[in-house]
Amino acid sequence: MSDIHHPARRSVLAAGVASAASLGASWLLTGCTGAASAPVLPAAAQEGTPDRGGTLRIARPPASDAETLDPASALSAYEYLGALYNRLVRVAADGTLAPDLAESWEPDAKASTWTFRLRKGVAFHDGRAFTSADAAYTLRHILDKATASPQAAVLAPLVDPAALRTPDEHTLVVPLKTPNAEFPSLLTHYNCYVVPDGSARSIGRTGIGTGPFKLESFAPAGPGRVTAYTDHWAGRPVLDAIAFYSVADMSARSNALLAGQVDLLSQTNLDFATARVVAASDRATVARVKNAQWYVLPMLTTEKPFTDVRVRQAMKLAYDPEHVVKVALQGAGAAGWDNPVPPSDPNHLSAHPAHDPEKARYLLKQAGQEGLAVDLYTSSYDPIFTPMALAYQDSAKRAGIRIRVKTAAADSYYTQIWMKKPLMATYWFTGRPVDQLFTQIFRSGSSYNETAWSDKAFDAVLDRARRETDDTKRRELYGEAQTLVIEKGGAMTPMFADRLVGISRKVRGYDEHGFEFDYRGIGLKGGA
Amino acid sequence: MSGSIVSVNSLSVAYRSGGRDVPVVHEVSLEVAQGRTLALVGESGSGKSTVAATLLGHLRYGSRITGGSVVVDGQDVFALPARELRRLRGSTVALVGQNAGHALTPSMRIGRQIAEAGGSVPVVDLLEQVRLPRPAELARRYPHELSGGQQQRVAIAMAVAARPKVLVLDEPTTGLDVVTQRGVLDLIAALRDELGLAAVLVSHDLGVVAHMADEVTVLRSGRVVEAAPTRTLFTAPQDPYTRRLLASVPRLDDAGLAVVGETGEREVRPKVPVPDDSPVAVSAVDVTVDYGSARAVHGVSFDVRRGEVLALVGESGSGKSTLAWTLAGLRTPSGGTMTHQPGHTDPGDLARPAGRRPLSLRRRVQLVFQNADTSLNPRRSVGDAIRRPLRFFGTADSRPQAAERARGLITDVRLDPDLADRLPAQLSGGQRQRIGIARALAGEPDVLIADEITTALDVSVQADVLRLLDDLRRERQLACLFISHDLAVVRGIADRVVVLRNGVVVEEGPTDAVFASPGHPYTRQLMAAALEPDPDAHPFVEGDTGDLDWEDAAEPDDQWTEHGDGHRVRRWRTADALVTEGVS
Amino acid sequence: MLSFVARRIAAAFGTLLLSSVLVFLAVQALPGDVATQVLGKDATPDAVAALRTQLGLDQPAWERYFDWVRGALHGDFGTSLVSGKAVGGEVSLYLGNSALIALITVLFAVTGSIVLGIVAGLYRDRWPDHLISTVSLVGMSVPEFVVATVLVLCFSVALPWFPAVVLYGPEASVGQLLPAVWLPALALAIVMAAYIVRMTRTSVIDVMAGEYVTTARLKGLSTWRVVTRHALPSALLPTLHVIALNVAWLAGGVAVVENVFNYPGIGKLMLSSVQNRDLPVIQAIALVSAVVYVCCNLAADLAAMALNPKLRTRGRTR
Amino acid sequence: MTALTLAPVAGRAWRTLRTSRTAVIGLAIVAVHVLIALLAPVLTSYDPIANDSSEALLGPSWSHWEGTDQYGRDVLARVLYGGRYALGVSVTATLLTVALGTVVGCAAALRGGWFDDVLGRVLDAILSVPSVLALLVIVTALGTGPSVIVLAIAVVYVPQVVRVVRGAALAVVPADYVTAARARGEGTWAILRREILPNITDVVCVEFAMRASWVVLLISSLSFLGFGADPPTPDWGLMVAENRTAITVVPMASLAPIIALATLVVGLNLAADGLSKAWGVDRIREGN
Repeated sequence: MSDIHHPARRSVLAAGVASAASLGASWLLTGCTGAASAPVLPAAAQEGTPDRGGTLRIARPPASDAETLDPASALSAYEYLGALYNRLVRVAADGTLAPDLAESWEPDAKASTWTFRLRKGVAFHDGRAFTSADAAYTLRHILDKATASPQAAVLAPLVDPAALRTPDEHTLVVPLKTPNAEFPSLLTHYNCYVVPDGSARSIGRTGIGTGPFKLESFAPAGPGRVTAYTDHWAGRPVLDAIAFYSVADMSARSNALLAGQVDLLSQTNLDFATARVVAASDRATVARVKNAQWYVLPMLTTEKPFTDVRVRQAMKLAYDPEHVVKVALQGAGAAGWDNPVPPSDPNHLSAHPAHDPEKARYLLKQAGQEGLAVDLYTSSYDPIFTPMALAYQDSAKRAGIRIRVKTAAADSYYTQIWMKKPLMATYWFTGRPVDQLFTQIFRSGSSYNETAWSDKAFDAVLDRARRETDDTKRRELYGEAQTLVIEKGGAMTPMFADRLVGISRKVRGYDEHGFEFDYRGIGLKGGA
Repeated sequence: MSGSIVSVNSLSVAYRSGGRDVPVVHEVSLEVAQGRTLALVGESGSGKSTVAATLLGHLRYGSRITGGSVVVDGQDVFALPARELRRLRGSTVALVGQNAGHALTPSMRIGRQIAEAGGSVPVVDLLEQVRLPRPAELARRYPHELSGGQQQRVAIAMAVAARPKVLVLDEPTTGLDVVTQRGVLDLIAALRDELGLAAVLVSHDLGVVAHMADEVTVLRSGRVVEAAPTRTLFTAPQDPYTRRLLASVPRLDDAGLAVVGETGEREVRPKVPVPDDSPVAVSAVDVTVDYGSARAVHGVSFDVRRGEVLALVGESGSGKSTLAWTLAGLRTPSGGTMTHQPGHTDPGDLARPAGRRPLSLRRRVQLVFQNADTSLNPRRSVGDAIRRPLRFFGTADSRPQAAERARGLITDVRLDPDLADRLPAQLSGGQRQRIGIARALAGEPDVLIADEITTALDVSVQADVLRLLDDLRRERQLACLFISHDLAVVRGIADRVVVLRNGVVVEEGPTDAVFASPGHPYTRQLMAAALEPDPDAHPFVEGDTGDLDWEDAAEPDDQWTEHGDGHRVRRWRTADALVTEGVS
Repeated sequence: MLSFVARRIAAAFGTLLLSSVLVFLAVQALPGDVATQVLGKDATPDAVAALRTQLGLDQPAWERYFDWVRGALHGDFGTSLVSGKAVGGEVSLYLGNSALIALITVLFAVTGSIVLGIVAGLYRDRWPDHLISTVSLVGMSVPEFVVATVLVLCFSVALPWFPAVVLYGPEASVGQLLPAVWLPALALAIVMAAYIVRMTRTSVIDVMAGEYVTTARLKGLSTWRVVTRHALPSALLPTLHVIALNVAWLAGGVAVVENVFNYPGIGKLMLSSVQNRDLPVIQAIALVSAVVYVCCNLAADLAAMALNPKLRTRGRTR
Repeated sequence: MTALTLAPVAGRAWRTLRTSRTAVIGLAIVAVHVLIALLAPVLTSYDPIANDSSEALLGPSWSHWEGTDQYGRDVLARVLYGGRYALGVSVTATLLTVALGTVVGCAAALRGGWFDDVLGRVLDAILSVPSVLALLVIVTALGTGPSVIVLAIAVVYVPQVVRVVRGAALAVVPADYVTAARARGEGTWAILRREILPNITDVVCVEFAMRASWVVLLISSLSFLGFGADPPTPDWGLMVAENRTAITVVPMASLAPIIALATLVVGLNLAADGLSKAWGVDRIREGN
């Protein structure tokens, strides 16, 4: 079960810039799965083009019993959004921004005002034409306190809803409170799907958007169905319809796939055993979403002994991320080397200190923490937590660090353990723009700063990067920020994990990366 | 024997227990001729019921025939195919079981159950035939709505419904009150003659056997001891066992307890008179006991002196046991007084429940229970059962002393003190009852309440226990309240008798006086119904008083008709005449 | 007889009242502030305080209890903290779905197991008895999730006869649910039947050894008649209460099986509401289950009365 | 109770017990389970919670007799150690439940009156709440952990034990030896201990075996639902939950714990059956 019980959490985790399959990470994979006895995980889904028509059946974990189709809501039914709506900007497979309803966008010289040129000839499912008023309304809707959108926290410091300008039907001008060169990337978040002007009250039920499918039925935490919107601006989707079913229990979802009741399991990271079963089945197979989530062992920098930067460095140098990937993920991922920016991100900094238990030992001695013993909390919340903790425990032993792995209840894990215990295991979904990532999780005082790290130099680098309009220079600044996080920060990031997705062997054209799902292109072999 | 309708030849039955065969019936043979009644007599465990059931081809679960055959009406019962056996059961042999309350299916109406038994006689006629009132209405009732006697009559109606040739009667009247028993027996006899049935009567009661049977077969431990025509058997028993058995039966005309020798010679031990100066140990005045809204005991008064046996006699529901339990402190009387040693300087109030009596009083009034099987804790040794009150009442100061005293008490009740380490299950019924008495004696009481203590015992054991009780009260000057429904037993042991009916005393007086001239029609009815182990016995009380209609005529200030010497009779009158009956 | 029924009904109400107090107290004892739970950890203290007032959490416990009971009597169990819907409607929706399974389960399990129990009892210590007893022993020794999992593997994955999971929500129609009902019902029936079979067997053996059955046999009646007319009414008496308890158990004990099959029943609602600490829903489920329990027992008592004329004509409480 | 009186009772109990083959088989199965649980470290050299990714999802082989699970843990070791948790928690829980139930049940039977009536109502009320719900609520309230589960099971099952024991004690209470003790004026506790308890030990023993089998099942169900043992605790229910979807790939990973679980429960049930038959305990059960 992923994060269904903490809907608020997913919204934090989710964001725009993608993690696509990256050449850089693939050597890691081959290196790890090379072990002769390691179970063979299936490589990919079926290739080939789909046939037109057919109904795709998707099993999904319900976000909540109070699910809604309002994209801005914290309780939005995630799977429907990509099918029903479009954003202004989306993330391409290579991690760059790509046009969606906005055909182009440019900042002014200081990156303090952004102008979006909107696509013409786009119509909502109810026939109304899409205009700049709808785009402006969408932003105002997100920023409206009544919506309680999680993305409001990100956009509110930048955007004043009253200052939005629509000089013509196909232009949206967004003046920013402070300059931000990465602003469009913040609109790739899935809370930012465009809704019709004035639809705040009804959108949760009607689901009227500009997306490739239009809503036929929807029940919160229940079944629903969308049908092809033939007038979609990019052309009609391959499928005739998609049926969504909500199945909370992961085993039940797997069984439904195995029994041929559904074609795709969304938001379901199959465990390795189930993946093997699925791959062995003649009805289904396994597809991978590379580096779909990153795992963290956050050290609370306000709690002893992690208040001492030398201890933090020692903790990082003490373990071998490659070992953790191998043990906890069976090679289905990439080593993180304590850098939360995914290897697929254009801003990714590949340099990192080498695994050095001796140096770790030396640093601990310096800090007066020789033979350090700490509790590491895990839970059954995610199946990887405990293996990761045990692997870390094993690896850190060589630096003389004794880790006691403690299991906490899954239910209250994110209320009682996260940001409360000095050392624990957690994860985030990849796919956030680098600026949002650093601002939310690492900047001083942010409410999701899970290590409570506060570093003035880091905050300053971040501010400079935002204002920097030169792409190369900005990339350098973000690299600098990464170095600071790696060397001084409190978060250990052992690895990025692939997501193993169970899909039917009939499915063709499955393409998912980060929070981008190609609903238009997916189809079935012999579908209609 | 030609003409036999039932013929059992060298029948042996065994049941499997713990992986081996335990014989219960051993080479038993018997014949019953058309229209005759054979009685199977024996004490518990003699196999008499097992033999009787084989006539219907029935064996208890786990039992099997190990030899011999049973032939009824020319058919070898155990060789019959199932269908034939069923036909035999319905139409040739029928059974009247011991306890009609258990033998009738609780969920079916009476009429249905009788109709089901087959035969062409209408249910109502059958019910009329067994002398049940309002048969049509009765047929619609359920078994639990009937009294014990009525249930047994229904069972009989069911048995004769298909007009069988043989009737098997397994203790048909055990558990019934004496008057009811007499009625049921008379009914059976009448039906038997009327329908020309052969009957096999199983009974432990020699009085019933003498009254009913033409021939008797005595069984002991599964073997035939003696078989003879009834008169021959009762007048000239051959086997010493039969003789002892017969001699052990108390008679209504015994003036004391019978002492039975090894070979069955009988000697009646005269009662020792209670000294006139013997102090009153317990005095009950106007005692009333209620169960909720029902009144069980209604204004009963009596005295018991040290060394005296006072018998409370009555049928079930007469309140005699309630009175005993109240005296023992297990019930609280709702009215009247009960005093221990009323003349003493420190009289004890027995109206309080046991928990609120002082220890010394509790110790001195002790109860012996009716059923020795349940009065001893099956999970504790009998020695322990006696040691506990010794320690509890402080009559023994230390453990070793308690153990020593317990062995002494066991000796006192004529048992081997080595039995102290046994569990109750390892003792016989008689031994258990003696232990029960020993336990009561542990408190060194001066009042002993004996509640039907011999009812569950076989007749020979009963005689021994009665003699023990008699000895003890002499040795220990016990005031003894003896509760019994059996007039013959009372006659032998009691010094004085109180006859209870529906919680009211109807007659009381010295035993000899009451038995010599019973004044109340109820007393006479009881005596008339009692069956003596003698086929030629005349009814103990002459006349047809048993059926006399009478009603109570006691006034609050004029309850009694005095007959002198403490013998008094509650006032009554015949129902049709307003004449107050005096001395008979 | 009428007074007996009246007394039983009164006792049932007493039990219900007590249950409601217990349920209320137990649920109040759940740790964690409800308001914080609902609003998440980012909630401002003002918002929490406002919600507390709205939920009535600032009132004393007994007042909330009476409000709750008053509401419950009118069918108003409050609103779900998670979905914001009326609890009464939601619970009855899920309960209805469970009732569908329960109905089928009870039909099969009860009739089948009574027949098997009777057969085992009549053929005591012979092969049919050994077979039935062994199978029922295994049936009660294997947890229901194992039975359910094996059934899915056999009849959904290997042989695609039945759906492995229910893909519909609580609003599904009977027609939609019907194909998916059989496997869960079978899993439950197997577990449930084991107990009833054994109880029936024991009780049949007891009754068949009873004097009145012997008497009936010795009347020359056929075995069929002896069993059906004389033995069964009494033999079913103790079984009735076992059946009643099992039916009551279905109301709450189906959580595991419904979880495996993703069946939108009361057990699943129970699991998710406990996980979400949706107190009004938990309370309502507990109360509804208590009602089912009490009703089942009452039904068993009344059925016992029908079978046992002693109870019908005299009327005793225990 | 003195040794003198205990000896014949125990001896008799043992002798009757030996006559029941069912009971002997059942107790033997349970004994084997206990032995295995105690000797687990001797029987296997594998650590039941040690991951070894290079050995994941293996079929049975010489080095792993029952193969490994998806984390490369030895299934046999987990099954063997799993008995410790299953037996440890269920025996503790059952002991507590039966002890409490026996005391309360006896007291209710002996005291009778309003105490019995009120108690009966309260127990009925507790029973009316589904046990799974009660368990879930308690576990959610107090957190997972063996002691909480023990407590939760006691809450759920004590009422049922009370009923059974009360019924058994009610059969003893009217017995004349209890009346005799009352007539002597003995205290409630003394009567309970000396007169009643020795006579319902058989019922209590049978109840213990019976209840233990249910507790084992209940605990495994709880683990299965994710409210019981925390991973990576080697618990049978948890093992089935973790491995059931993979049953076609590594059947032993889920079959082995199922077999272990089922044999333990069968053993307990046989023991209960045999004991009740041998000791003549009338098994009127309350269902579950």
